Amino acid sequence: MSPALSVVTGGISLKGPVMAASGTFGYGTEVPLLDRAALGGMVSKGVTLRPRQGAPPSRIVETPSGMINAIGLQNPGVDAVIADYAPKWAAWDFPVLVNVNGETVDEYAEVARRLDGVPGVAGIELNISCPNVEAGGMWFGNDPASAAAVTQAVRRASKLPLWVKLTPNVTDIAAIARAVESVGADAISAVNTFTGMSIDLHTGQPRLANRSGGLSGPAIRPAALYLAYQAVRAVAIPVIGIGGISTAEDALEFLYAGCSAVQVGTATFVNPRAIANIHQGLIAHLSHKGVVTLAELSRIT
Amino acid sequence: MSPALSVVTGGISLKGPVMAASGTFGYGTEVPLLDRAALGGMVSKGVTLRPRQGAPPSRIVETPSGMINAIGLQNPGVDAVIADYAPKWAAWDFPVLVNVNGETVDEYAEVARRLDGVPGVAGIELNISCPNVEAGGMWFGNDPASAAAVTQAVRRASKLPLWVKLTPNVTDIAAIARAVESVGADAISAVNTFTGMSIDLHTGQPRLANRSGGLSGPAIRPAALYLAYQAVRAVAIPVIGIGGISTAEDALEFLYAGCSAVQVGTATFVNPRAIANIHQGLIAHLSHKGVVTLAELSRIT
Amino acid sequence: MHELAAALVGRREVAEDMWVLSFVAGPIGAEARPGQFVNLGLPAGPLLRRPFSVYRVEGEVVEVVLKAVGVGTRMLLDLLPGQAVSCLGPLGRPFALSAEAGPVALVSGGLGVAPMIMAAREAKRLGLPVTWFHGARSAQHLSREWEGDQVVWATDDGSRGLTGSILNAVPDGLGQVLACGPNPMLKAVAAKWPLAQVALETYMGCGTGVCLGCAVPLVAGGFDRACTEGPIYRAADVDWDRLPGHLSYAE
Amino acid sequence: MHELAAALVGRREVAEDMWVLSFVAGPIGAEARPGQFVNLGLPAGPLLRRPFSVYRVEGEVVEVVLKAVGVGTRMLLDLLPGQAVSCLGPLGRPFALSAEAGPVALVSGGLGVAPMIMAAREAKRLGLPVTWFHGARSAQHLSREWEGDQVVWATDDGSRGLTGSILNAVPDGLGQVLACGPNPMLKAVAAKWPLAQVALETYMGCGTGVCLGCAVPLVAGGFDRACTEGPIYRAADVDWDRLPGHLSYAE
Ligand SMILES: Cc1cc2nc3c(=O)[nH]c(=O)nc-3n(C[C@H](O)[C@H](O)[C@H](O)COP(=O)(O)OP(=O)(O)OC[C@H]3O[C@@H](n4cnc5c(N)ncnc54)[C@H](O)[C@@H]3O)c2cc1C
Ligand SMILES: Cc1cc2nc3c(=O)[nH]c(=O)nc-3n(C[C@H](O)[C@H](O)[C@H](O)COP(=O)(O)OP(=O)(O)OC[C@H]3O[C@@H](n4cnc5c(N)ncnc54)[C@H](O)[C@@H]3O)c2cc1C
Ligand SMILES: Cc1cc2nc3c(=O)[nH]c(=O)nc-3n(C[C@H](O)[C@H](O)[C@H](O)COP(=O)(O)O)c2cc1C
Ligand SMILES: Cc1cc2nc3c(=O)[nH]c(=O)nc-3n(C[C@H](O)[C@H](O)[C@H](O)COP(=O)(O)O)c2cc1C
Ligand code: FES
Ligand code: FES
Repeated sequence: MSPALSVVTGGISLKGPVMAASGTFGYGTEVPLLDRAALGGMVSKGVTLRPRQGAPPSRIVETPSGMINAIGLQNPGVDAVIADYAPKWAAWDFPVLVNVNGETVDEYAEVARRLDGVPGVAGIELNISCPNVEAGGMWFGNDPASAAAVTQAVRRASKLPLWVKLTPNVTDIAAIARAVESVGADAISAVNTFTGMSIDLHTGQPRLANRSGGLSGPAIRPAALYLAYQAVRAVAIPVIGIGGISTAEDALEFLYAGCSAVQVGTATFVNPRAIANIHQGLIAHLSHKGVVTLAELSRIT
Repeated sequence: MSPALSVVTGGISLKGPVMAASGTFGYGTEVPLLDRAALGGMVSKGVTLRPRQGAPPSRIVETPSGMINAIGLQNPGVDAVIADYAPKWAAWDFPVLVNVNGETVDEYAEVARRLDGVPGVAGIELNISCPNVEAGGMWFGNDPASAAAVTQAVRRASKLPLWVKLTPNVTDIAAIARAVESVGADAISAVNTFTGMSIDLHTGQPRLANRSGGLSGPAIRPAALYLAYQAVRAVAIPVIGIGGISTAEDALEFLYAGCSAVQVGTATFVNPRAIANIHQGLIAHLSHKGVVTLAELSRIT
Repeated sequence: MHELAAALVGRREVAEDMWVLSFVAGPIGAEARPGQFVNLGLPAGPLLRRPFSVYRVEGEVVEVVLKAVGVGTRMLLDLLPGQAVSCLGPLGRPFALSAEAGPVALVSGGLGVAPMIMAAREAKRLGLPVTWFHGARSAQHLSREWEGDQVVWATDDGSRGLTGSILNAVPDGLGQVLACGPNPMLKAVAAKWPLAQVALETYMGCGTGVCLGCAVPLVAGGFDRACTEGPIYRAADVDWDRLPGHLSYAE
Repeated sequence: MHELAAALVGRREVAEDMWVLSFVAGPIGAEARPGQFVNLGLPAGPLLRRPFSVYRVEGEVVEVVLKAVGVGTRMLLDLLPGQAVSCLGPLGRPFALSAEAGPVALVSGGLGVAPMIMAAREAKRLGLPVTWFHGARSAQHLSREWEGDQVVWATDDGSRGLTGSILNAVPDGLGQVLACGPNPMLKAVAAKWPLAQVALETYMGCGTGVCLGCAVPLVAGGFDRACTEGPIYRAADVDWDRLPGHLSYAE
């Protein structure tokens, strides 16, 4: 019997455990080379209440086994996303979560409210790695109280499955995970990018117009895996592992650490077929281990 | 006129801005291929009050553009270090700082007390990325109060120049930097390793006997640079940049970010001559820019 | 769009340090239009792919032209015959040439020759007269290869052809101006010929439209994607002052 | 100790998938003693160097023997003649052979042949009789190359030589036993011949003694460094139960 990889997690029926990460798959209308049968689900590019032009260039810089991005949440706004993309998503056979962003608790809640009940929107992934303009620009995700506040507001604004995506740039990710769990998050996505910087020696200035940005890619995998594992140990809700996953072996590290599914980001830029390759590799690994579902995989003790 | 790279920083006269980082250069008695004229100074392997055998193997694992280590502070104890190595250091023409570790505030202070006045010991680098056994194993470096407490105790126990080495695994490195500055740190070393993990799919268990360890090498450079820069902006005392530096260009990013000197760790494993190559590259860069001291280099604004 | 392992089958120097590499990539060559690019991935190279204009297509062979400017281009030039790269393409929107819009001027600075052979062939196919205006620092940096009816050279130091910017060599009144070169040169093109089609350079993450890393600032406001809406733009549409100039064509 | 760019000049298969690579590294070869190793750095390869026993030295040429077990070994086997690696060595402490200690048994499992040619030559130089005992899974995995007075083979499947563990083929009463192979085999060696000298494998960071990454647990307590105090140990000195067995010699 060939392995069955579909998984129900955080209130969402994923076709498989390998999802496309936010900001690395657009709205799912590109990446033509990927065999979509392999896609467990996807998370949209980050969406805000109003359209945003995003940051000026340069927006990305390559680093050893990684890249830093500062896209600045370029997006057409939640209403345009609902009008232009959700109808397409409704026809697809894998679930689409919308990555929700905001500058205030109310803005987050309003985006969630508008997404509620929209056909094609399977759930919300709350990106709390955003500056809280009402709290001097500190990120929502930087402390348990503000993380819980925004999670709770969104929870109340929408009945959609709610995943909360944690930032790795914190002292105690377990505390944040518990805080968002306690106010009703259905799952945790761990993790977002590490803040990084790069300086151009010709200009003597940061390479990114935004000065700093988010480090992603294989470089961060060991640190992301550790943090995802901390989240797994801290909460009872499922944890979706994210960070530097490029191969089936990488994905398996997160699954062995107790994650219920994984998201793949930067690897798609390197190889548009990465997600399908990872999916195939997982099937091969399960067959090799002689198990037919992910749940049978042993976990680290 | 050829560039003069010597620099007085944090109470120590460095022969040049490129130092060897703690734990990557032993006690300075190995690394035969390195041209020591290039060495600005060195920091010893981490030292504790009593001898420590260190962690069982496996202690290291390679990762994309990086490595994770869990050496477990193997060292012969401060008295043996004073007896066996300090006399050698006293004869060398570059300064040696001792990397001081402990499980309690008192232990840190006692190590510092014993080092005080020992010929050959130019200063202390306080490693606060250690679990505080009196506080449930939370790291000293994880919050401003405990970081300040241990710094203050060491400051009182010794008149040696005191550098405090910060962990990157925190939400607000600026707050920790300010806290240790306020109790008398002479300089800040930024940063130590990022916590990371790797899982062996054959055994289904973490590869490191210690389960998790510290991620170093080029992979962490962009994140380390960002954090070093945050420290530079937060304090008036000098900041020593550390993290993934392998080339003169890498070192220059930290210097442009306002660091006064840099430390090189993992790169020495890859290339025993790395420090000399970086030193030469800095000289070439200064000549190219037409400046003769580091202080004349412009800083990012 | 295809992704395939493309083996190196040839290499030739067309100006000092400027090389044409030939790869076997039939399906990509068959679809490639002038101004489109391929994104090359090196098996043991840097993480991200590197974008290169399609320089020429001969049967199964797709060519790119490059100089060593960094780790990726150095590794490409170190490839030995038979070794393969991952070739993704063709990507981006091509030049739009019209049989009705009159004579064509191809304007290239340095490595800006990259998309012009394809453009010259397309223009000739449409029956258009083609003059190629090519500038470089000095004689040895001028590419030896050109196509079209005639070529006009200029060098900064006057060591061959006209002296000074190649832009001064382009007469007014040409129907269709296509330009490629360092972004500052393209900015000057925009000032002289607002309707020119320019091939731009930006950093790229994916090359396929999903990362939004290749933002091109538009005069109309906002940004679009060099890899998808570009890399060919109407010169007047680009907000040149907000486009970084420190990329590789700039020497 | 030297660090130099060593060009590949030859490659031969000595058993199925087991290759000897020949590099030009004169100064390292001149100093290398049996049991010592070199740490090879690949220019565009993984971050850390990879340790390999010195297999044979012929004039300026230093040889290593390996199988593809991961990214580094795969890249080494993909090297083309003329391409260079960074070669650091010789490193570690060699086998200690004594002209007075009697006949020598070389005991190797699979890739454990790696340090044995050097050891055989040294033993013969000292005028000692040398028997090489070599085991592998099956006939095609036995190395074709051996030195010394005679060789005894064993295979797990009996397809050549004796059947079963090579350890059973080694008679009692041999003066000096030198062994190399998977750590579990070496543990068995330790049980039979506590005074045997074994060549160990651990992960290594630096190879030069500064990282403490290559910890070998000692019966006497504590750890020392495989790269500096090792990789050769008296079998009885190693605390085998605390030494990870999941390294590459283990298939
Ligand atoms: C659509 C497009 C078409 C291109 N066509 C060609 C071509 O035909 N021939 C050619 O030689 N070059 C072309 N380039 C530029 C080429 O992609 C870069 O020179 C190459 O990516 C540099 O890689 P590297 O690893 O050698 O340099 P790096 O080590 O990455 O950097 C070296 C220098 O190159 C610049 N650079 C790095 N990455 C990029 C990038 N993605 N885009 C632009 N500049 C970059 C940096 O500013 C730096 O100055 C094109 C770029 C684009 C976007
Ligand atoms: C002193 C010493 C001498 C050695 N001599 C030889 C030799 O002569 N011939 C030979 O084929 N191999 C030898 N090895 C082992 C060789 O170093 C590893 O096989 C090699 O590093 C694997 O690199 P990789 O990139 O191909 O594998 P990786 O992708 O890094 O890993 C693949 C497998 O190799 C193992 N491995 C990885 N790194 C090491 C390491 N540093 N040490 C041990 N195992 C590792 C892993 O457990 C894994 O199973 C020696 C090791 C040591 C310490
Ligand atoms: C170009 C880019 C854009 C991203 N945009 C978003 C975003 O809008 N919202 C979000 O939550 N995460 C965003 N991310 C983070 C990714 O979803 C993912 O968490 C991160 O890149 C780590 O995974 P990776 O190493 O597989 O890329 C973005 C990442 C990249 C590289
Ligand atoms: C094997 C190893 C051992 C280390 N031991 C110590 C230590 O004892 N004390 C300390 O403060 N830092 C220690 N470090 C951290 C380094 O000094 C340095 O901060 C870190 O490795 C980042 O720099 P790099 O990327 O240049 O290696 C160690 C690092 C490595 C790789
Ligand atoms: S390069 Fe990724 S969107 Fe253009
Ligand atoms: S490998 Fe670094 S001390 Fe042995």
